[in-house]
Amino acid sequence: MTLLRTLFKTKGEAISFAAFAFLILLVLPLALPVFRLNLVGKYLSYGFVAVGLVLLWGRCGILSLGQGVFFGLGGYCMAMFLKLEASDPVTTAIQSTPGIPDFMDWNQVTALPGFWEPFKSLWFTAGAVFVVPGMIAFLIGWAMFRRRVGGVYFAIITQAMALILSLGIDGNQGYTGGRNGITDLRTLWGWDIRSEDAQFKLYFCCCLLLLAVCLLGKYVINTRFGRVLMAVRDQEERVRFSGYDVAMIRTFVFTVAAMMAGLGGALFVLQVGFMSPSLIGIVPSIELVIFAAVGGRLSVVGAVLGCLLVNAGKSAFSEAYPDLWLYLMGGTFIAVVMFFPDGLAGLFGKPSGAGAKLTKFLSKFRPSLMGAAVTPTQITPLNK
Amino acid sequence: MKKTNLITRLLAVATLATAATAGAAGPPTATVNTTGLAVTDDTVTVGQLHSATGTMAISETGSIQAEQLAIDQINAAGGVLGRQIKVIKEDGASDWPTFAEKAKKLLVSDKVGTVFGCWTSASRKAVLPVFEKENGMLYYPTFYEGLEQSKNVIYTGQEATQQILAGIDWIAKEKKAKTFYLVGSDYIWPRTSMKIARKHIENVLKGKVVGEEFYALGSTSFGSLINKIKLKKPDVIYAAVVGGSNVSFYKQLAAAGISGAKQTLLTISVTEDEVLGIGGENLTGFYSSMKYFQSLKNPNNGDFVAAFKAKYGASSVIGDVTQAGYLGPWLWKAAVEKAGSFDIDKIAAASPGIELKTAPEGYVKLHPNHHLWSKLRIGQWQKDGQAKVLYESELIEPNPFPKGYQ
Amino acid sequence: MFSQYTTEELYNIFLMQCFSGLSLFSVLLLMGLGLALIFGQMGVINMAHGEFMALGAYTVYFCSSMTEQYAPSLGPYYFVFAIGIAFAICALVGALVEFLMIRHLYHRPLDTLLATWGLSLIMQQTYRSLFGAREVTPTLPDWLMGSFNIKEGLDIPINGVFVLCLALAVTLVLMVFMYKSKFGLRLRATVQNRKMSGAVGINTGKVDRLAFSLGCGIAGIAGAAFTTIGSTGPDSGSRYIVDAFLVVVFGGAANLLGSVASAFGIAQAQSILEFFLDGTKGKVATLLVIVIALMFRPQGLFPSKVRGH
Amino acid sequence: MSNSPRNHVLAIEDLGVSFDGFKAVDGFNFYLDANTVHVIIGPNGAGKTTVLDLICGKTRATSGSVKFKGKEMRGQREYRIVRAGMGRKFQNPSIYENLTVLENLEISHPSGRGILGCLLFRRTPAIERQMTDIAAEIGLSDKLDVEAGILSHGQKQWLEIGMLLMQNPEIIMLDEPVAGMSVRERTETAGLIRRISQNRSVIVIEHDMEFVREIADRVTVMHLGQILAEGSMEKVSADPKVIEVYIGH
Repeated sequence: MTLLRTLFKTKGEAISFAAFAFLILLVLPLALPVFRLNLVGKYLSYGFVAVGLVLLWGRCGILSLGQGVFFGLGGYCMAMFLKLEASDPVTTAIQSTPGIPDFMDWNQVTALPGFWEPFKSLWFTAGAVFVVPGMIAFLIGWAMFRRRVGGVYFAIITQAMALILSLGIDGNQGYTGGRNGITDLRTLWGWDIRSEDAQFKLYFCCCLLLLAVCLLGKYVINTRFGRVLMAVRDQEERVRFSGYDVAMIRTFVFTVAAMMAGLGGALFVLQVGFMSPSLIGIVPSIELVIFAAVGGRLSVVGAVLGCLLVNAGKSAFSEAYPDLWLYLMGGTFIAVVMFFPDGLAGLFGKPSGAGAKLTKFLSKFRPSLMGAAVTPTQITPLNK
Repeated sequence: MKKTNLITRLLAVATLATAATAGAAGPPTATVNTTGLAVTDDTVTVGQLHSATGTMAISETGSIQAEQLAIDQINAAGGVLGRQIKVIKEDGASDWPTFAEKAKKLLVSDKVGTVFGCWTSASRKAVLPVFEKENGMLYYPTFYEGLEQSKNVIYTGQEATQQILAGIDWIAKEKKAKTFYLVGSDYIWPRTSMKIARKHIENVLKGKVVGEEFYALGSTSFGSLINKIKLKKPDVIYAAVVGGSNVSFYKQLAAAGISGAKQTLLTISVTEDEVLGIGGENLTGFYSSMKYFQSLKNPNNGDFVAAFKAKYGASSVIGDVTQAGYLGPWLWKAAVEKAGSFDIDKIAAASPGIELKTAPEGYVKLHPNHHLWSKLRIGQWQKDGQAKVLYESELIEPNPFPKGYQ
Repeated sequence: MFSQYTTEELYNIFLMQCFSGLSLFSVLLLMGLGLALIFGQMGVINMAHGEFMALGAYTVYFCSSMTEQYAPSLGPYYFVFAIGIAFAICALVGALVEFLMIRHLYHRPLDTLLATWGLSLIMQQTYRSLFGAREVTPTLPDWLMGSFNIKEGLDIPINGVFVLCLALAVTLVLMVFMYKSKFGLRLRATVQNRKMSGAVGINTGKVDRLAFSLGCGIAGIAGAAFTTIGSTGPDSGSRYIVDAFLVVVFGGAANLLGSVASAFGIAQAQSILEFFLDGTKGKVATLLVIVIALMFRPQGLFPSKVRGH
Repeated sequence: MSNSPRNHVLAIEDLGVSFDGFKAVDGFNFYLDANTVHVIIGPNGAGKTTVLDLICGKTRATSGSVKFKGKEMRGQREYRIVRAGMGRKFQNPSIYENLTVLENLEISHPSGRGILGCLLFRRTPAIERQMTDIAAEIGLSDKLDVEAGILSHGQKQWLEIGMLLMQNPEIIMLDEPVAGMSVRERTETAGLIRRISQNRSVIVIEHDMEFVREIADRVTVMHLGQILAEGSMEKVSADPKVIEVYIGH
């Protein structure tokens, strides 16, 4: 009971979480063909990053534009394992060096590089999916938060990291697959992950893990640690002089968010079947932040739903109106940031918040743009 | 599944109402479509998958246009097996996972008969497993690095050896070139091409490679590279720089006084499309090795250029890949008609040996390895952005896994 | 590595290499200056900075085609005017963006990042709709092309010299403007203490708008100048954004002179590293050096010196 | 300097810091006795706040030593200094405005300040008792579940003092605790400071001479980063140097 109370502070939280679980575990699998369901699974794998961002950015005020890096690292770990399994000497007999991944052969690499060796083991891989992103986040976080790098600077440095990693992968294609990435992944311990059956199962696997990660996020938020996080965001100095090691707290959250992102990356690879640096660079990293912002940077479920909605919108609109969807996306982001800073989740939490903001904003233009006839009271009801 | 069929049926009704021009009805659907593709009695649906947005839109626009032109022409001439071609366009948005997603959508949800699409190697590699898994057919227009052969892909562009070897032979002979400086963007196609070029230069021509460098896609500063080139004074600069970097590279070369008058430069990555962005004055005198140039003099090409300009405006240009894109629908039509069926397996089986005498590049033939036999041509760029064709090889056999070059 | 070359050849290369460093410096400086104003002084993270540069470049393209069509005789001179027009248009659009969007976000700097990212998507798609997805190239006047051939084996690119002079001129004007003019004083006052400045009668809203539009205008000049060395396409702006931010951050955001110094440092480092390593590796090494340096010195090269708070 | 440093809770010797050559604090010696209220006064820019910053590690000293119960504190990180037993209140009330009064106090409780401790923290009856006691002490008993942001300015100041008390430190440093308070609030704060100094030492920075007279056991006068005078309030207020500095301004 106490655990439940820690997880869900209010009835509303419990209901929205249950509704979300109901949606992804029951409604979507029944309503969608496997192909679409697989897409949903792909979007949900971004949800892992979003949960991390809620902790890191929404709660602790650290904006990282490098979450794609950790998503990518987790994904690459998984992809390396799957690629090794797909590159057995029989299938790759046509190569000059059979038994190594095809792209290595194309790049005159004649033996498996040492750092690939351990990825022959699934258990090592499963660990690496967490440990590699976590360790790198820890080192970077420790170095930066110790020196009180924060806010905008942190955002820009993490962005540079994203660029470095994607360039680094591009530049070492013999070892990493380069720009093409690691493609044509087939089986996991002999289980064909491309089959409909596997995709169906992987979808549920992804959902359950995501729900678990959501609960973990909710637990963190609703304990004293969650309150300390907000305190660090709003009154860093006070927290420090209440005897907390602020740098360590930030590093820890950054590390946890990175590990969540890594798990998301691994599930992405399992469901999509390849990994490429285009998922790591600057643009995807910012997009991940925007998914979370649209859904609600303070709410775990909101942020995950944000990933789902924005991506579903992207798929639908780019199918129907390929020329318009960038306008629509850009417009949505601006609107969300300006009028709904707490995202969609904020709409439910504080019904008056967003509407009032929009009204206030519009009223500023009233004399010049809208004429005297429109009054705030006339606008507000539209936004409820 | 049901939904899609409904949509297709609705579409079919719509076409029935409008397209009375379709002419004589073809063979019954049950015989030409045994695998549940989106083929009705008078239409066949195909997919087109390119980047209309994002960084690659620059390059892919030409292919999109050429494929559409070919489809329009085929429809005007009565379609394929008496059926009008309907196109579902999808935007890969220069993003490889999106390509994979859309490919799957086309094959699984839309059940298209074939797909014309992709441009970069990365996007092709991303969709390839999807096409093999779902048994679709992809007509891929770009010249590429080779090292690939799939039952589910028809490669209408050149693989690397077709584009590289004869070109280097020519330049070595014409310019008595012994030393080469290789420059490319940093991804698989330039790297593989340079690997092949280096082996050919060193092992066959007994020449020397004095430098080999790769710059990240999107790089805009080439000052240091140009200084190195000036220091090494190669007989030939051999270039495969692509995208936005391409423009910076040539503008900065020109500004540093490296012009066609003083320096031999042979590139495998500049077509008429790229010249638009680079500016003809920055390229004057440099050479490209391609299988097609817009200025090619033959009746097929005259008709093609005229039709293209009529549809897309007099100022539009046609590059190598655009032409290769144009071949896709025609090759598919030929294969379908030869097989007498839209079934993917039958098309794949019928494809080897298919000839196209009406190709703008001249005569082409499909090899059993699903690549085209093609000629290699060397063009020298003029100030007006067109190339003067100086050399034309015999038909070259496609060899995606070249022995001795790996 | 150099044994097979004569001393003179090496000397020439050394000089040209120095110049490519300078040339890269001027590119980075032009990119960074507008941002130094917008980000460094105002704290707004303008992710659409690159798109404003593209706007400047497209303006030049537009002027170029207009000149060719209506006044071919002006061909050799249009470029100079086009730079001015690019400045004006970008500044205008900047002012509009500030009015509609940015001014509501001054107290939320991280959110300006997201909002301007949305703006950059819209701007890119607008270019695509108006000018097509393909790259365009303005016709450049002949006097900008080619190089000064000082002696055999020593060529100095004219467009490089032009961009360098332009960058230095813009920097100088901006410096004078910031540190000698009344507006500069108001801007610096507003940056340091918004409330107080408002209280002493500075119209901070107007100062902000002017500063933002000035920053965008400078981005426009940069974009216009870059048509001589790079490409103009819907996405070409996005290529510059990370470099531009690193220049400003590395310089110590609040300090214009810092941006100049950091642009110089980064340019020399990249140019030398690219000479001795190959392309991608040189770039990665440069970025790594910057990031590691920033980890040890997060305030950048020239932190603003304010008594410890 | 009659006692040996060992008998002082806090012994500061020759403390100095310079910002780009400007010596904000120079040659500062200061000894704090147990259970006293020691007030630092001085004109604006005298370096009072900087001294507090140096003691609690917010600003790194360039010279000298800060010994807390004989242990060197200079160069330690802030949270370690706090955990050793020093609490610091800032000039502007800095509390967590989004949290309730109770949560504000709870967050300041010294148990579970590590990450694991935070995650597993439970509000025990003992902690709860301590929180209500302190709330009573600072006069906020009836506001326990009120969001701290809507408290009055004076109440925020008290809450911050209450948060320090939760940490149960041996030294409390207060930077202008009565700035912006009404006369009545001021009197109550004076009483509060007297009460809390019964089992700990308090350093106060203050401008208001009346208030200083009310609370101070001992007074240090600073001017231009250095000590001008030290002693009881009567003694320093009679010091001609001090009078000159104050009237000169």
